[in-house]
Amino acid sequence: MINKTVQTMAEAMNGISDGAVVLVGGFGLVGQPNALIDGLIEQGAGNLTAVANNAGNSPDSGLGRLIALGRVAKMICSFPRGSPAFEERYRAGTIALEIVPQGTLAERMRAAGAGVPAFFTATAAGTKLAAGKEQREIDGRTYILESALHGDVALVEAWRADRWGNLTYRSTGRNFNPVMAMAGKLTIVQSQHMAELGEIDPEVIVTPGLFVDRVIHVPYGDPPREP
Amino acid sequence: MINKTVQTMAEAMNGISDGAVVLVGGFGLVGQPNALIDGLIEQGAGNLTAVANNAGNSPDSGLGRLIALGRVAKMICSFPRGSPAFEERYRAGTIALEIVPQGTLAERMRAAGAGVPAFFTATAAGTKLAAGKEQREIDGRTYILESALHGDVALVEAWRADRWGNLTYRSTGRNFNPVMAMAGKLTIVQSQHMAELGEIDPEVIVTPGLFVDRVIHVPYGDPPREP
Amino acid sequence: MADTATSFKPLSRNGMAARVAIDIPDGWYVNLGIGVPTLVADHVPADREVVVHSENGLLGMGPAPTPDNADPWIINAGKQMVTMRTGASLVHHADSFAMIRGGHLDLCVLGAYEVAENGDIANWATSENDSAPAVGGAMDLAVGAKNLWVMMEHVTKDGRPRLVERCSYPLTAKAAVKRVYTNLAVIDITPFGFVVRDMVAGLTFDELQARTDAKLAQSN
Amino acid sequence: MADTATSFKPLSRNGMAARVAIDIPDGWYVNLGIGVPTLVADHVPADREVVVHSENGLLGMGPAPTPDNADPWIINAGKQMVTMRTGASLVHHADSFAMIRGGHLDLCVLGAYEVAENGDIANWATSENDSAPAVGGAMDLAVGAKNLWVMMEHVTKDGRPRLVERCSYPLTAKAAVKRVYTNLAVIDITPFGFVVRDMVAGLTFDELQARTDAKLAQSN
Repeated sequence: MINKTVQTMAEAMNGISDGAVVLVGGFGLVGQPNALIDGLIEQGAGNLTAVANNAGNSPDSGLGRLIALGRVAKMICSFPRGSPAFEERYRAGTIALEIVPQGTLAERMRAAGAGVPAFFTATAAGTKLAAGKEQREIDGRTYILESALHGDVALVEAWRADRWGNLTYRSTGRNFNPVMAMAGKLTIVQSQHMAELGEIDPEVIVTPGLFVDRVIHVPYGDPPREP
Repeated sequence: MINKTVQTMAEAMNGISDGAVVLVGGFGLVGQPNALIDGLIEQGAGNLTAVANNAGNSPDSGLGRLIALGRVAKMICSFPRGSPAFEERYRAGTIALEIVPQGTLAERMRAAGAGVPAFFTATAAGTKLAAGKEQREIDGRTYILESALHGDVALVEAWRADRWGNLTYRSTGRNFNPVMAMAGKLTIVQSQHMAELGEIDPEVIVTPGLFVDRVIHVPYGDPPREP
Repeated sequence: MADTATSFKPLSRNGMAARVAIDIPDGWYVNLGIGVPTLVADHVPADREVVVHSENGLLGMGPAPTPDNADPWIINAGKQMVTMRTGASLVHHADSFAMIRGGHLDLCVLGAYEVAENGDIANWATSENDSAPAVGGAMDLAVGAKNLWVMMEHVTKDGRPRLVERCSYPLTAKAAVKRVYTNLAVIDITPFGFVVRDMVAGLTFDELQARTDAKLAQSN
Repeated sequence: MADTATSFKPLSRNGMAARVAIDIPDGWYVNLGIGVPTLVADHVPADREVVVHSENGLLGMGPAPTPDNADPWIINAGKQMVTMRTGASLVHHADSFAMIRGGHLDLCVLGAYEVAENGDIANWATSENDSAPAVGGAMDLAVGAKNLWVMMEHVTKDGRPRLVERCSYPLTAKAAVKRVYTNLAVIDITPFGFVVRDMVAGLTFDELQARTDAKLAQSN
């Protein structure tokens, strides 16, 4: 029988290694797998490469806290501003940064999940983010080659999950979560609600269970309200 | 006010030109936009390139009929067997054929819809379908470069639609339809049911209306049953 | 260069937003960048349906909520709470950027530091900025939308022109901008460079040229 | 070569399907190719949950319907009516093939004309075939699944071996097959070529070798 639900955070985090590439879902304060990050902090892995849209927010929670604790050696993101912990370490030269345009970031992970090792895109062509990248004219337009971005681990926040790992999300909590679920070798989900198998309509499942390895029930309620 | 619904098939087909690349949704007998193909036959455009998984089935309906009438100059598909009209014209040398692996076919149209002009894939590497294609080793594996496949027109069958063109599909009637909706410059939808705007839950819309240009209500019922 | 001695009145931010809004046709799909462009949504004429896209997967964004209908699960790309309009749909980030990068948006309105007469835009990094560079979705939006319009003050706080012959800041995209809305004028980018389409009342062409680095042409 | 004079009994198609099924672990995600491989689903032991994927966007395919629960909207990649299991999900074709091509399926079982000792597979076109070539999803499945197993008769109707040194028909994929289930044996493809893992009762290794083009090794 397939049962991907785990009862403890220790089980959820089992096997994450130092140096892992960790994909962290969420956008703004919505859809952030903060309980899983707390679990990862407890678990102890360090020297991580974190991939997320932002470099965390507050140094007291979630990715910001992971960074503040010095666990992240490299950040891959589109918008690192607004994270005091990141900015401090970045200025001190103790964290590396790879800036990726937001759409390229999403597409690189979708490519990883879909078996596409590299693809051409117009985004960033002719800018300094194209430095060192293969460039090609196709039908009169300039494109650059971007590569798939795989995660050793993906941390995902869902609204509902069942024991097969089928997932739905809530409103804009969807964001990067389904894309990262596809791109992670080990995809770990915190879900607000658990459903019986079959309770989620097959037509509305956003992430089919085959992309998911572990699910833990974390009914935390609403995200904080940003201004 | 946005109102993509049209009342007549003539309006739905307006502006399709000879030589157009026409994407035709459906897989098996499910999700086939046969009413739109009848409309296209009536409309008169010829010398078409048709893109679909199969090359039609019966010569009396849908894509098979369009081919039987000599309107299709080239077929791009993964599996042309089982279509007497196609096979007859193919043997006679009066229709061209581009065979594309099913997943590459879907991905090439998804790429067209997503602004990716070309991507690498392992599918067909080292086979005769790789002939003439750029080949590259990436991380020790051989890939070939495939290009985006755009449609001048996409013909789509949906289960529910609203006046913005938001769509849902029924069961395996989803198949290629949402991918083709993304890849068509002019996306025309036949929908079994019409919904008021807002009636379809934002969480379950599969094709957001921005991919859709025209919707016509065609409540034809169930597809025929295959053996 | 102080504008106080002259007889024209620069547009306020809401005035600029209203000026942009009247140029958006009924039925367009539009992404409004973080900051001033966001204000455009409030000024779309009531008889037009304009569908606003937010990069974080919301198509059909509505105005800010009242305290009664505030839902912290519904935010926009600027991470502010918003609402969903009737007809809205939700997608994940890759599908949301497929809308942008696949050329499905009719319009994107972005803020910028500089726009060059060839349509180059610089809006994500300045040389003075010593904090981490942050691009967000600007590069995707700039190359993806069918039309890219920029909204910005005509000159910097210290009076330097923002419409330039060539951008001095790192580019967001090359040859991408089609039109610029400033607090002084509306200017098209054409194969012949900047062409003035509209100016605030009381402003002369020469006064506008004096505040612009690149050469302006007058529209016919 | 007639098998009637010998003392072994080749497996029936259902016998082959059952032999494959017992090797599929609980919890695997599996795609079963059109034709004989489809039969495997009927033989999965009742105490195992094996999730069957169908290329046309159905994950969690169930058995053929009874007349009472037949739904013509639910078909499989072979275009036969099927059912959905509890826990099934529906996706579009690009997402369905992302599952395949992205390496998310544990196993694909395909039929084939030939398998070579280096793992090459030929299953989509034969030189005798003058009708249009048709590849379907076979090339995607062959390169995408974590494990590719082939099910086929050990020899052709006219007695030619299908396990060969080198494929004579056009390839579906290179070096892709991990194991072959025939009506006579189970054979692994290893860096050292074909290794026999299992044979039907009464068949000798030499008899099997006589029906095989490439050299076989015995498993330890």
